[in-house]
Amino acid sequence: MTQTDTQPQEKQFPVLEGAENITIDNLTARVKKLDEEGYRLLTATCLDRGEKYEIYYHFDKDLTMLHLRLLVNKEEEVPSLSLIYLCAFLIENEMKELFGVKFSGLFVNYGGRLFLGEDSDITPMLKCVDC
Amino acid sequence: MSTRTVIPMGPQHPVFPEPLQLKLSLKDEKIVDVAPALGYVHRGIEKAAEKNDFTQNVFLVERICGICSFIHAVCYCMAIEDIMKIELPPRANYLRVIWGELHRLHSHMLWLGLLADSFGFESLFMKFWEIRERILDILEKTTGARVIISACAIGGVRRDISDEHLQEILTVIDKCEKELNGIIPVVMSDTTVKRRTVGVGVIEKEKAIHLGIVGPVLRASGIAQDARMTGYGAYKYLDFKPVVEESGDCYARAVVRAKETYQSIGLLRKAINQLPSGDILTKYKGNPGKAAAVSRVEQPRGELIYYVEGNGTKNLERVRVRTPTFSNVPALSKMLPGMELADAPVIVLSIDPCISCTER
Amino acid sequence: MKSGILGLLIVMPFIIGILCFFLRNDLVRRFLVIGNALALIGASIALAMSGNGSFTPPHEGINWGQLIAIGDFFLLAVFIYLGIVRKSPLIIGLAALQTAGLIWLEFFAGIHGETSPALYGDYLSTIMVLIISIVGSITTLYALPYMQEHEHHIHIPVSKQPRFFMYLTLFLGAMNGLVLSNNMMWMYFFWEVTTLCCVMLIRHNGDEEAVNNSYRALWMNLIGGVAIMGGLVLLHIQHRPMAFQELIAGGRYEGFLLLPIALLCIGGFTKAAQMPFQGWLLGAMVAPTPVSALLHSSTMVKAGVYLILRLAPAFENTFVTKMVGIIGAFTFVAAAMLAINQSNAKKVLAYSTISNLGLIVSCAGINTPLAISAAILLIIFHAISKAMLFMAVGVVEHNIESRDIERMEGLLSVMPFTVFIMVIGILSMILPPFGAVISKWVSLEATAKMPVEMFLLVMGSAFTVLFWTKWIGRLLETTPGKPTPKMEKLPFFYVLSFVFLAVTVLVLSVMAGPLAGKVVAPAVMQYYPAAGIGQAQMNLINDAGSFPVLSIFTVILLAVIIPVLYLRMKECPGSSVYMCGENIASSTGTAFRTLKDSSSEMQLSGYYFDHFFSENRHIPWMNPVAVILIIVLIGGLCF
Amino acid sequence: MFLNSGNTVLIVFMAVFVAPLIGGLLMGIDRILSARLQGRIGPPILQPFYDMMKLMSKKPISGTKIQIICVFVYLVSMILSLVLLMTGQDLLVMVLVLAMGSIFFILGGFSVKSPYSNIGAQREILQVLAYEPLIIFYVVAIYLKTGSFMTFKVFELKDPLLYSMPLFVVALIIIMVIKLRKSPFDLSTSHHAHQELVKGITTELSGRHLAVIELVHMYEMALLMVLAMLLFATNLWIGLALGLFCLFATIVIDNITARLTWSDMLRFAWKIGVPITALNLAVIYYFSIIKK
Amino acid sequence: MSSFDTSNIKSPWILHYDTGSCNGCDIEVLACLTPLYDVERFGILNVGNPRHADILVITGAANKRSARVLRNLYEQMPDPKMVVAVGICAVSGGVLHNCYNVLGGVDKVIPVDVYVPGCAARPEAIIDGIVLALQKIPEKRKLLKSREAKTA
Amino acid sequence: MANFLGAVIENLFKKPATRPYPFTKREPFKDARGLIKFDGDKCVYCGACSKKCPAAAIRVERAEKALYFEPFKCVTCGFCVEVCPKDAINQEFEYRKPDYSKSIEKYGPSAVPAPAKTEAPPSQA
Repeated sequence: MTQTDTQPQEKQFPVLEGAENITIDNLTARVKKLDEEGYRLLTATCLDRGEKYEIYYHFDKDLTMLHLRLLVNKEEEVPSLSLIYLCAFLIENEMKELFGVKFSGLFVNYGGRLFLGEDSDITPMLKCVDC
Repeated sequence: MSTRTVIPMGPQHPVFPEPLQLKLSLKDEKIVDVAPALGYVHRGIEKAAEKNDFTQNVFLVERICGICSFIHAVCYCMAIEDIMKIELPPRANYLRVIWGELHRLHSHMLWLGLLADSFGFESLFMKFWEIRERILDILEKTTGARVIISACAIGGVRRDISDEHLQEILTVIDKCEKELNGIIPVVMSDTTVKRRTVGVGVIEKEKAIHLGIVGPVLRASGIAQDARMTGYGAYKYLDFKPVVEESGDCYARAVVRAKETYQSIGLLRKAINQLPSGDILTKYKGNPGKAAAVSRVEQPRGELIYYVEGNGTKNLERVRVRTPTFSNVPALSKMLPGMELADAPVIVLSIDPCISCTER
Repeated sequence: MKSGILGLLIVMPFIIGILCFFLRNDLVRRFLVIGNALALIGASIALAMSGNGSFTPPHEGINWGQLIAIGDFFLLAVFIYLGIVRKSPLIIGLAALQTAGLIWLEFFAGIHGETSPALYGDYLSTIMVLIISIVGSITTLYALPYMQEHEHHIHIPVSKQPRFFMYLTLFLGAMNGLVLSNNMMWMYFFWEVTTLCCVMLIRHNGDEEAVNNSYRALWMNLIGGVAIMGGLVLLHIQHRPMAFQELIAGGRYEGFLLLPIALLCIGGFTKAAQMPFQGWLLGAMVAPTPVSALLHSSTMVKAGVYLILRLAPAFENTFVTKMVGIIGAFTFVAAAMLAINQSNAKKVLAYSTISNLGLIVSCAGINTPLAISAAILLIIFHAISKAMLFMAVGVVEHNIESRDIERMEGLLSVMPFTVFIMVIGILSMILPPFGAVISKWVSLEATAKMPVEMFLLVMGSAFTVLFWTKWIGRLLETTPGKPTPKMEKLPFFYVLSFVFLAVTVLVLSVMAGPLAGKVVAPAVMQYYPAAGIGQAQMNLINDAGSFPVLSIFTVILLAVIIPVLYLRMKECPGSSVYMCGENIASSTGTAFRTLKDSSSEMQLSGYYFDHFFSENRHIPWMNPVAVILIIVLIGGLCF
Repeated sequence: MFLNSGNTVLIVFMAVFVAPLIGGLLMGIDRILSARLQGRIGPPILQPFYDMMKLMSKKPISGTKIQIICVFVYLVSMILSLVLLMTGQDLLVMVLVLAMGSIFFILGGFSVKSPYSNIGAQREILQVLAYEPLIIFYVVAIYLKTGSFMTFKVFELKDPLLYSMPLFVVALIIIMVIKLRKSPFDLSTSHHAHQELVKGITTELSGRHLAVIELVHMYEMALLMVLAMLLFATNLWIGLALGLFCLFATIVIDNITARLTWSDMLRFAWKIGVPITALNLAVIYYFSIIKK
Repeated sequence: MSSFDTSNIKSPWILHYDTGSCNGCDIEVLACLTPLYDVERFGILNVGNPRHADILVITGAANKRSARVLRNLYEQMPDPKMVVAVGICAVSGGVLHNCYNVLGGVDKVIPVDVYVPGCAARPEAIIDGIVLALQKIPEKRKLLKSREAKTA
Repeated sequence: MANFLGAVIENLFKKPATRPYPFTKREPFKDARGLIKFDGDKCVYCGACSKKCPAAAIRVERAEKALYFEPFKCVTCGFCVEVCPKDAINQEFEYRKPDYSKSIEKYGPSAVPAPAKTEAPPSQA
């Protein structure tokens, strides 16, 4: 479509301003800390970055937002936050269903059938290569 | 053999205007277990928003939810404006607040009516909806449509409100206030209504954050959280405080919303009085660049969050919508068990469920 | 002639029972039981035809009084033995107390059962004999195939049937003796025989629960025995006749003189399982079903209400009658309330029996001619309906291996005939124009001037409707679109007893007018100035109202037949039920789709109102209240 | 007896054919009045008849055969109790026949394995439980005044019953609220969209089978009117006005209350309804029995 | 027209189901019941139960899950039954035409009798639509009868 | 309870709030966003409207000089009116009436009388 298509993938994507980078290993610890500090989990946003998923976790405390940015390979399992914040189970189930992100320790597992029926295509939100 | 009753409630059920299924396990009529099933309204709007031209998306995101359509559009436009660094004319900010508050007003009245309907108080439902029609009329007069007003555009608003119409808004909200004065006390103090709402579906303050609830539900649990306090649009110029209740039950939620209708009326008066003159739309050129923005606004149901990422083309890389009901649904599984079957409609409606928002 | 009939009714069952025990052959036993049943039915009808009158057995060298006394001592010895085996001082004590009373009466007071006539068959006794002999015999017939199946189900190596049928037939003989006795010492003897039979039958299965429950039944009934013995001793001390007819004819008594009668009534309460003595009857359901059918319908509990009803003319318009009325009404409400929380079919039936007996006792306590008529009608209809219900539950239990009402969900499509019988049985308990409701109507009209009893009766009736309706609801539940079920195969005696009882209850209900006018009214008029009840054409009438039995029957019959014919002509298309749009076509027809697109089976269950009606919540106050009521009954007479 | 008197045929004819027409009209008025109380215009007065005709013409999708039989028995016992009442028969028998109808209706609800029908049936039993004592007390009060359970005796009284049983007007209103399934006690089924149980006990009925239920409602309405009229039997027009007043009160209550739960209904009926009637009953009892 | 036809026209009971709309049309359908529009004037009741309903009012663009529900509901309605698609989503999918989980129009699932356009459809338009549907009822009844006569 | 008693009794004696809709029709509000009309003569068939229509209800055949409009896809947002360079699109105040079938309108230069209902299937844009 545009000339950027030819450039290497990694550098192409913008990063949300002020986002704090995080890895799978320290995700749970960081979120636990945020929970202790009284942050609310707003939501998580998943983006399809070709080889990887980019997941933003959005937190809020006293109207100030805090974003955690997690880059993870598509095969890797992401630890679920649903044991820290119960509400995360719905967000994670949605990501699992629409993007195919794998989660470990999901509190309630809809098995990829939260929104979509059994006869629907799976992971419809992934960027499709052909179109 | 268990002496349990396992039944579906929904997707088609007269009390739910929208399809949602609760698989209820009952003992006698006491709910022992509940499993919400979604997916009857999932359309895939987030994906469609990637396929569309970013200007078309204004009309698409409005149709995520028909009750707070304008506020969806505002939130989306705010994100795009953030990416494209568009400064809004002051009048546009005020107009957004006016329409936004009109939406909140009609949405809250709609909800109060539906709540009344959920415990079978038909005439109260009728009364709220009768008053609500006045707001819809004024919306239609000012924007050309009753429900999905399509008044927001990137860089401002599409239509101006004439002084004549501003005066009419003032008279209409005066009239509404007067009529509400007659029936809000019914919600707040009627014996039968209180019998059905007090102590029903309680969420304590301590649990509230982990259940992720937002909006009036959160405020009813004693946490003063209102995204309007971030001061987007013209809210920074309108001095107000979030409405908070402590008891965290259906009654508190009703009271929060009832008080918020008055708050909206007050905000509308202030906004109309302070309304500056001038342009309503900032012209912009080009497409959103490679940047991401998060915007959040307060819907009638709670805070709405958009994550928008552009990629330099007229299409967007990603539009992520986090709607308030999506955050409130998990709390249902904690509110319902232990309650009566008769309370189920009241509790479900007390979060003001907008399934079309939730599933997009 | 008369002695022959009475011999058949009282002595023959004893002989056949003993034969059953010793001739351990299935075919012989079968022959004996059938013969016994036929003879009993024939004899009872003959008795009814011969009219009422007194009878003293010929001496012919036998001193019947001594024989009875020996029997008494033997029975008490057995009870003491059982108490020693159980190491229960309570049982030993109660039995010893009675022994002491008996010794005093026999050896020191010097009565030797010379009261004459020893037997007296009035209308009330005849009605009781008819019920015992007919319904009881039908139950023994039902027991024939039932016990075969039962032993097959519980896998026991050596058949205990000989013992079982011995007690079963003994029971009938004893009951006949009990209701025909005029001599109270004789009555006491038969009373204790029924206690023994009952205890032995309850422990028939021999497991721990059965044995425990049998001991509970024993000590509770021994309390009744003590009360009766106390009453007899007191009567003797007060120099009053120890014969029913003379006691009743003796005119009104006041204060302390009423005490023996009150004690006899308390004896009646224990047998009739009135609160707080309901425990033994609830425990009795561990016994094989024919035992329950027998205990609850025609024997045992009916002995209790019979005794009270027999004495009713003697305490008319006294303090005793007020208290008996209230105790009965209290039991009626309390038991009906407790039945709501039960899902065990036999327990529901047991509570319903207690409740109905309460109503009968209450009617006896109201003690107007109309109320007594209601009580007699209730005894008749309750016996038939209850026998039917227990038998049906027994058959169902063998088929689905459970007595849980929840497990009977949709049973109509599996066992249509049995369920049909069960539904008739239940409907006959709660719906006009069936007899039980006619009796309830009579009792309501009788209580209209007694506010407390009336209030309790109305409440109790409402609860009764609740638990019965819930039960039929579970039975009838069907999935639309299923083919009409075929009748199940049942042994001949099952079908015979079902059909016989169902037809009887229907016919008697239709004939309620004549039944009341020709059978019940004379029984009442014997001791009261008026019958209180009568008949006009086929209708039942009393001073306050009339029950157009036949017209209601006709209309309701048409209301059932017409749609049945209409449905036969027009096959209705079956379809799935409404399940909020998520119904799926499955083999059960009642599955719905739910989260993850999986299918989930819909489950329905009855309501049990744990919060409102549970035993745990109510027994703790009900029993003390009942005890207090009884204490008030005694205390009010002493002071 | 009373049955043999000359105008019995006429009365039976009235009970069977005219009563539903009056009941239907009253239902129409009920709906218009409800609409007006809500600030709406409401349907035409003949709407209940249109509804019934339409249902008659529709092809039923039946639940189960037993349910259909039960529905017919419900209809017949309702007519029968009305006939019994209007021909001056025993009131207690009338109440029992009425209860029989309700029980069959409930059994119909139970007989189909459908969630809402079943729960509706469970609740209907509780409704019967709530109003049955009140009706029986009503009947007993009449008995205490007239000395007979026969209805026609009421017409032989010199003073209308209302003077001695004023509190029973309250009882009648409670009975009407529950029987006509009005808020706050429209628990088992409701004519308007029902928020908990869809259509409760009638969920699985359709077409002409549902029309039968509508017909029963018409008879029911007439029956309740006649029951109310007994309170003022000396002048039936005033009696009718009394009945209409009760109906009006019922409709107003319907429109100013939220639906309560079944436990609230039982509590209300037994803790308020029963004591009120019991009080009135006690007064009558004192004057008619003890004083004499 | 027979009196049955008349009664059919005078007493349409509606069942509303949302197959995935944005709520806009749902609330307008509800608004029809409220005092300002008061469709009970025409005998219209919102019954909420397919077995009692005559007219199925559908809003929303139908996704795969709700299509299944819709079919079930349609089957459970007794004949003669009418279907009114309210709002552009229910008519053709409208703005949701390129969403992956949208079938685009209710007529892809069940036969639709009347299409009511509008986004959101106005209460007036919904009333018009129901009136249009009612006009078709005598015809439907006739068709039904002839079909029954054929099968008999 | 008393709170609402007044309100309902007041309603009873007040004129009902109901608008007698089909019998008397309200004038549509000025600037109400109703149905869309095209002017086949003013139109230059540039396709701007077609590109911007969020519901894909407009198809412009440039070569053919024809504009196919599917009113039963139109969400009456009025975006086409805004983007039309020639003011050839007009939004009326009246709402579109319901119909038994979904019609398609074809517009072209006035040689073809417009609007004409055609049954031509729209291409899947």
